[in-house]
Amino acid sequence: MNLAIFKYAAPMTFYRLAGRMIPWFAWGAGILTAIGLYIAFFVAPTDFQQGEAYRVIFIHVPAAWMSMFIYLVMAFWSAVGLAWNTRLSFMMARALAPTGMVFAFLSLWTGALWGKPMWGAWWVWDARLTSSLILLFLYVGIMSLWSAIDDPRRGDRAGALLTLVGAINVPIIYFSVQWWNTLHQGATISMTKAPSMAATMLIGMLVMAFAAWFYAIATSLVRVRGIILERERHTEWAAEILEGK
Amino acid sequence: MTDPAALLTVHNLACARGERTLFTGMDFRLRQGELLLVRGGNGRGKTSLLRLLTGLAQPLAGEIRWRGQAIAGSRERYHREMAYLGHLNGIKDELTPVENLRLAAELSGAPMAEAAATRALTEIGLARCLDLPSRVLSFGQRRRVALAGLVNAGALLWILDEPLTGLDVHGVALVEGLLRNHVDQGGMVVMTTHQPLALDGVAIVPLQVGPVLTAPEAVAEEEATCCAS
Amino acid sequence: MTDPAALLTVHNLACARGERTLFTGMDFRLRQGELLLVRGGNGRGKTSLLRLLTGLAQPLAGEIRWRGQAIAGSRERYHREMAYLGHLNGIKDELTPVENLRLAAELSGAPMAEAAATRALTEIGLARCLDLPSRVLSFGQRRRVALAGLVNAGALLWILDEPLTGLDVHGVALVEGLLRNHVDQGGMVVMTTHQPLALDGVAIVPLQVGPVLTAPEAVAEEEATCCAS
Amino acid sequence: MLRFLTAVIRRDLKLAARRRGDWLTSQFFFVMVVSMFPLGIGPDPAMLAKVGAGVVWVAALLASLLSLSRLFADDHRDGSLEQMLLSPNPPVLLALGKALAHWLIYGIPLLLIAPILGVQFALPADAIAVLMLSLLIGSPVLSLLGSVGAALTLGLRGGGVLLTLLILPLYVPALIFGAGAVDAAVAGLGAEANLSLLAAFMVMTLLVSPWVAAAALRVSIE
Amino acid sequence: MLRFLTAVIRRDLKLAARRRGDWLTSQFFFVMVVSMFPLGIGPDPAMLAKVGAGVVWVAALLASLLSLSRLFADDHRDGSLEQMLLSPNPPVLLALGKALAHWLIYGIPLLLIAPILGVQFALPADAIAVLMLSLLIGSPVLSLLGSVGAALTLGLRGGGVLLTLLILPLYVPALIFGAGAVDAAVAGLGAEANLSLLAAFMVMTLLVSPWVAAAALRVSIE
Ligand code: HEM
Ligand SMILES: Nc1ncnc2c1ncn2[C@@H]1O[C@H](COP(=O)(O)OP(=O)(O)OP(=O)(O)O)[C@@H](O)[C@H]1O
Ligand SMILES: Nc1ncnc2c1ncn2[C@@H]1O[C@H](COP(=O)(O)OP(=O)(O)OP(=O)(O)O)[C@@H](O)[C@H]1O
Ligand SMILES: [Mg+2]
Ligand SMILES: [Mg+2]
Repeated sequence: MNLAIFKYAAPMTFYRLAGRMIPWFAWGAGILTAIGLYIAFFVAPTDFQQGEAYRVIFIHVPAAWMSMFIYLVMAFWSAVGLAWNTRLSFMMARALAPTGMVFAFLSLWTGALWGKPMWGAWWVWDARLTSSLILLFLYVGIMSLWSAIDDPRRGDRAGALLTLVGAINVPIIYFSVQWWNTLHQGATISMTKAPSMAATMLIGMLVMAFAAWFYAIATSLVRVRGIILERERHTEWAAEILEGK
Repeated sequence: MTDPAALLTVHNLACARGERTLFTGMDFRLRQGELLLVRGGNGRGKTSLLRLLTGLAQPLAGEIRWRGQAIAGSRERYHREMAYLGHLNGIKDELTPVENLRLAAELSGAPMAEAAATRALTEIGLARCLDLPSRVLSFGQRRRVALAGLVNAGALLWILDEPLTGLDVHGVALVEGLLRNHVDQGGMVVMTTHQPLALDGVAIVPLQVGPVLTAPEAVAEEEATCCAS
Repeated sequence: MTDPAALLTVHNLACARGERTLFTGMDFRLRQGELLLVRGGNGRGKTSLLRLLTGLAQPLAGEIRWRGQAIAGSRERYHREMAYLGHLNGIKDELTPVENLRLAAELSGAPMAEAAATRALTEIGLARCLDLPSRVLSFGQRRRVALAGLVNAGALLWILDEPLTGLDVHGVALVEGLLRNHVDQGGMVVMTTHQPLALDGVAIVPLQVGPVLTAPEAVAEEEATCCAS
Repeated sequence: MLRFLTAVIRRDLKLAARRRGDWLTSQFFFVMVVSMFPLGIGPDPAMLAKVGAGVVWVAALLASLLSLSRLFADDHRDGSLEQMLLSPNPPVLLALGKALAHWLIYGIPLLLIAPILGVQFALPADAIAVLMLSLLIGSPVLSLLGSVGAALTLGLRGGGVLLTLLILPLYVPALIFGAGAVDAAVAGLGAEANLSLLAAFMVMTLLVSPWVAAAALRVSIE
Repeated sequence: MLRFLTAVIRRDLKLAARRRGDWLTSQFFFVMVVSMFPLGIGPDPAMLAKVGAGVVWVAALLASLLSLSRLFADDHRDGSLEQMLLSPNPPVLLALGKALAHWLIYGIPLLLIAPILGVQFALPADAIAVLMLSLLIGSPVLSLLGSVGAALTLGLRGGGVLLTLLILPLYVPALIFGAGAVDAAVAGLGAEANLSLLAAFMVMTLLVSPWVAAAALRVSIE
């Protein structure tokens, strides 16, 4: 009985909590992005080998990191949801997926932009690129599965199972450069040649990574609020909010 | 809850389909030799309730216990004592009735000789259709094949969702006989039907899902519920 | 055959499904203001007959004439005056009832304003479901959407295959009213149903397909037919 | 007449808009089949450029086949196909309308996605242009011929696979001329010959297939 | 336990024997997709030999996907899946049995047909042997992973395409190792590395996917 009350109450309290957190993360994301981009374009010096093109790295690497990290978080929430049947964790997974997909797309796209000057081709079929592409496919597949299933509870669990099965792809992406002999990654070596530059680079990249973090948190909180409202629209508190709008 | 003879006990059950809550706080218990007759208008949740009872679907809240144990935790044991006949017959179009019956028996772990299958089907009035692929059987005949499977499973608890659909007058009488027999021998039945049922002498436990449907004056009421979430 | 008021005449009609001949030598004619009630047990060929009458299926032998012309040769003209409601509702799950109704109207060449569609649906008792996707409607409500489309088509001849399935008592009364109205205004109906029908005052032409079903004594007879041919 | 045609097309566009998930999935299938090939045949760009056109075309065939298997099936299952056949309009227009709607919904996006896939296969820019052109001329063939197959296999068990079996051989000319045009462009030869053969084939199917599909529909619906 | 597993497999084999048409169609699809490629990419034997393994593997993926979309769907539609889930046996065995039956019915024939197709692509004899071996090790993966996808998409509209979308990415390792083994053989290198990776992948899916498929079945059947 207690547990039931807890289950019903959790979305409501979380809804309120999320509402309070969103502005902070949104502003944080904006400010960090501004700083990061400033460092990227004005502070970081031109790379002597790659020219200006390397500045893509400030978007590329954080986006690539986030695309994998968000997937892992989704897998975590899916596992929790399947194990303890907590509705909120499924909602979290659903809220995260679109952001993850955007980052996956961004990493592919910026990588492709970078690849043209670096490798002379937009795209090559090496292990990291391929596995990143598969990550995008997985995001799309999971989201299509959700959208194809009308029943939210069924959709939650089906999506969670697929998320877990696909999770094996993340380590493959991450270690692909070590396991296979690939084109990707050669770049870092040229950058470490000038230590001072590596420092600004690193700072810029970290700032951008935090910006991506904040952005991901903010967007998924917004989305999870929407999902909670939709799921709970028959409860009193949600109906009140919906009417208030 | 402390009635030891009640093999099937349901406590505070709630069911949701999609975003819609069909019923909440349902309680009942069923003893051996009793038949639970679930009543209610279209779309009120009868089928959904039966599927919860089979364990195929998960309730929103509440518990279903068989011999004192939650069925979610003891599926295999429960399924050994329970048989379900839903809207679908669960027979394969490509196979003949005999093959269908033997297949079902084999999958449930108690293989059946061809002669036994023939006998069971003959008893249920399918003597002349034994060797036709089920595809060409009529709706009522297919229903009878499924009923033969049900009887053959020898389960203690039968869960039947509108077993009379598609049956003609003879078929209905036959099913009524089967039900009476089963309950007389200490079996248990949970069933639903929209048709009248002649089961005199059987201990019937009624259960209403949704409001009781009465005379057609209250069209307004009916409309008001039609899209209630 | 020379009755000039008989708009629909059927002569020596025979129907086969697969390798089985369902009926042969069927003859009837239907005037304005008459309702042809097709009766018969399951699988006797009622649905098959109605589909022949719509022109969707081709007869094994015989002729169906509308206003004296074989319907095979004047499909488009016939279809302008005929509306059919089969076992399937022909509505799209994705669209709301209003959209469904307007779509059907548009396809039949007589576009319909939104207000008119809303009115038609309200009259048939769907006032509160206008904006839901039809997917979430209950079986009876979906049937009502199809009936609204039928009424709206304004055809002279209605061909209805078990229009009462899935309808509750209120729904049945509504359909009976529709039928009575239609026939009173000189319309024609060909229909089948297994349920009793209260149509006093309507000129009913009965038509039996297959043997008449009587009391449940003759189980042997029934079995004998079950797998005939 | 024309009003019926446009009504049919508008109807299908509206339905497609409602089930956007299905639609996106189909586009994605195309992308995925194409992306699968380099994994199978290795990353060498020179070779990829050579096979690129063929792979894109074969993937387009398969993608349109998959969506075609539901061209009439959904309408058949819920009874609306029957109702449309009973409307006072020639069934040819129905068949034509459905095929054109399929082309608009599934064919056009293919040729918009194709350039991206062309890049993955390291096709030169002018070859990509020819690829798009060949898909523009060729994709109606897929929808039109496919509608014949879909009508024939309507309501049959395993219809999807059977459809493939019936229709793939008919697609062969489109495949040869379409991929041939791109290959010619890659090799620096003119693509006109292939493209005009493809166009002739397209016009022929446009004239013939609605009639066949309509007849097949009437047979299947019985 | 084991009796239930064999009962499930025997059941599916029997049903497949009854609908031999479906079964033949699926094999034919495989042959046809493969034969389509030389038409799309031109007849140069050297190039064909290079792409051959990839094409055969991709076609095997597609063919098994098509048959997989009906792995549980038929049983679901007529209610026998429900009945099997209600039998007093763990659903894992059901999922495993169905996947194994699918492999016996649709996987084994693929690898028997493959040599003929290999010849069409001018593959040398030892490469053909490797091709068969890679299909032998790899095709269970297709059936096993596919059963997960089939269970997840059970009863959904447009399930076939969705299945493809979900499962193709998961097939990628099998494709890479499988086709890679043949390519290595064509290039005269040893195929062992690829084959053992493929075998490892197969064992992994064998251990994991029945559980996931069973869980997915229970979710989908609700
Ligand atoms: C579409 C093409 C590309 C994709 C999908 C891609 C994908 C990724 C991924 C997933 C990561 C994160 C992995 C990790 O943190 O270990 C990453 C990092 C990185 N990428 Fe890319 N990449 C692409 C193109 C490129 C190109 C063209 C370059 C430059 C030559 C490049 C340079 C880098 C660098 C320097 C990192 C940081 C990794 C580190 O230092 O550990 N990438 N990329
Ligand atoms: N995904 C869903 N979203 C919203 N409502 C749903 C969903 N699935 C089912 N329902 C509703 O839940 C109810 C299910 O009822 P159920 O099938 O249990 O009815 P029933 O009492 O067996 O009716 P019948 O007498 O027609 O068999 C229906 O009203 C249906 O509209
Ligand atoms: N392909 C076929 N081969 C053999 N028999 C067939 C075939 N198709 C249909 N039939 C038979 O033809 C008959 C069709 O009957 P129809 O559907 O017209 O019955 P009905 O009178 O409408 O029955 P109901 O009351 O159940 O609606 C059935 O008995 C069916 O078994
Ligand atoms: Mg029901
Ligand atoms: Mg009928």
